[in-house]
Amino acid sequence: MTTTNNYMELKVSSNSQNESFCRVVVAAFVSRIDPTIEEINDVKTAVSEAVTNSTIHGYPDEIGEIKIIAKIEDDELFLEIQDYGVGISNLNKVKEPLYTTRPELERSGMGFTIMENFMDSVEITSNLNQGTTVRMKKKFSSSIKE
Amino acid sequence: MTTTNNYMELKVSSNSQNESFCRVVVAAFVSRIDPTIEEINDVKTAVSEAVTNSTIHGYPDEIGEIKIIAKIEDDELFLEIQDYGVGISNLNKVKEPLYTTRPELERSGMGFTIMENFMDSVEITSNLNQGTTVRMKKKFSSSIKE
Amino acid sequence: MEMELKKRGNKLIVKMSGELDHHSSEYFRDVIDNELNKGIFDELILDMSQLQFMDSSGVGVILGRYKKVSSLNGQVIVSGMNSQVTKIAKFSGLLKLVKCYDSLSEVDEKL
Amino acid sequence: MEMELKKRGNKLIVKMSGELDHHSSEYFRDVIDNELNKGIFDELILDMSQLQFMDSSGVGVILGRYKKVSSLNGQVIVSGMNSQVTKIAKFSGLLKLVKCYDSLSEVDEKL
Ligand SMILES: Nc1ncnc2c1ncn2[C@@H]1O[C@H](COP(=O)(O)OP(=O)(O)O)[C@@H](O)[C@H]1O
Ligand SMILES: Nc1ncnc2c1ncn2[C@@H]1O[C@H](COP(=O)(O)OP(=O)(O)O)[C@@H](O)[C@H]1O
Repeated sequence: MTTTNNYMELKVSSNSQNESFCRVVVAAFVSRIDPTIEEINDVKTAVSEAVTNSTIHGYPDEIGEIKIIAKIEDDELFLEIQDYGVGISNLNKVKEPLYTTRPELERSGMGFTIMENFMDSVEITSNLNQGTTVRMKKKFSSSIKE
Repeated sequence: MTTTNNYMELKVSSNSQNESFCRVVVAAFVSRIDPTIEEINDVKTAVSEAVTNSTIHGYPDEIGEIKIIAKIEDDELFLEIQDYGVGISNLNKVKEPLYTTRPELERSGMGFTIMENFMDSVEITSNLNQGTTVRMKKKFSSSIKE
Repeated sequence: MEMELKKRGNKLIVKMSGELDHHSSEYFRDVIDNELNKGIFDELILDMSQLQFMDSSGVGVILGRYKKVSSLNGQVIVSGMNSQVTKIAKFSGLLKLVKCYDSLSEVDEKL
Repeated sequence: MEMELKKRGNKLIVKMSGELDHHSSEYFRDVIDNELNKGIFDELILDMSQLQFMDSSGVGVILGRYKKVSSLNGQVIVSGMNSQVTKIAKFSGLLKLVKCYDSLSEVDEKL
């Protein structure tokens, strides 16, 4: 791990109860950068989308582990949300608005679209049966004070 | 990791800014057991004492990693706070009230005494130059509902 | 999330508080569908003034109710959304399908 | 933690808000010692009505100020502690050394 104070790593199980817990943890972590309410809400929403995806799509039939890494450098947040689940086969399709493989669960297919629009960048890497990692960045209007 | 939803692991650097962050995270985690205000405050206080000890005593001259594991089973919380720092040489003395090796920092020497009294049990394991682990348990007045 | 239901004629008014995410969406669906199955409603009114947070899972489950209600010629009305909920609702296109008011009393006035 | 200082005659009144832990204890020490070094105070009054949290690091830094003030025959008074802060203060023996009141107005009455 880096030896900056602005790093955290969280592991939780893919239980839906942990969706709100992950939002709270990342919001508390980000509070040290003194974000606006909109910035904090954008980050909470993006975390919620990624953690929910790992919960539903990554581990459809079992409970697995979800890892969140958050790092702040100056005025920028780096977020990484990783699961070790089924992975994504059609990586080129999943970012399309309304695209979902689970319409029967009333998924809106808006998860990645929201992440892309609420954060500055979103990068997905995935390997079948090994899991998925979503990396996001966002610049804030204020910088961290060390 | 266990595959229960009532497990979390957090890693942060030993920066004093993370003391309050660790309190918030553990308090948010524990909220799923529906604790009383006093129970949540006791846990926050114990977390604060252990994380501060790792920060000040475990890593006196450097920034290192602190790991927190929390687990809830039925009505009981298991907490583990670990550092990879200097370790404790006189393990039989450190639990004594008012005992501190850093009086020049205005330490009160009450940390372990508070942990022992606010939690149901406290167990310390430590190896010189390898680090220290504090394990605590606490029963709550309510049980987790799965 | 917590929900409080009121019926007024052919209106079903649902006061939501807390957070509507994937975790709470099942509860939301069950409670509302249970009522919708009991009768025909002209209006499903969601009072979101106490809703703190919503994500795309929330949008999905509201869209599901929208389809049910509008297939029976009813309409869905939302009111009292905070800025986070509004942003998601707008962005996802939900606000193109449902009527949105500032508060329940404004709903009363307009209907 | 945030601090607001007021001087009234030989009294130094410090309103604390937020959390007094190891992280904030240095700031607390610096601010108060800076004032204590400027003159002799009969009373250091800590208004803790807005203090959310304190741990043993907070007790340590208050004890340090207590030693300074009482070595010059002054006293330390605390007021408005919430239940968490009271529990720590009682448990650590701090309340045996300092006078404790429910509120600043009670301090005014009694002094
Ligand atoms: N962590 C993941 N593991 C496996 N598949 C995923 C993961 N995240 C997303 N996907 C796939 O990408 C699709 C689109 O995701 P998203 O835009 O969030 O919409 P939704 O979750 O509503 O389906 C999902 O339907 C799923 O097939
Ligand atoms: N994580 C740790 N690593 C090394 N030494 C420790 C650690 N935690 C506690 N100690 C030792 O135990 C002593 C007593 O700890 P404690 O009761 O918390 O009082 P205080 O922190 O006020 O000194 C410390 O002064 C220190 O010498």
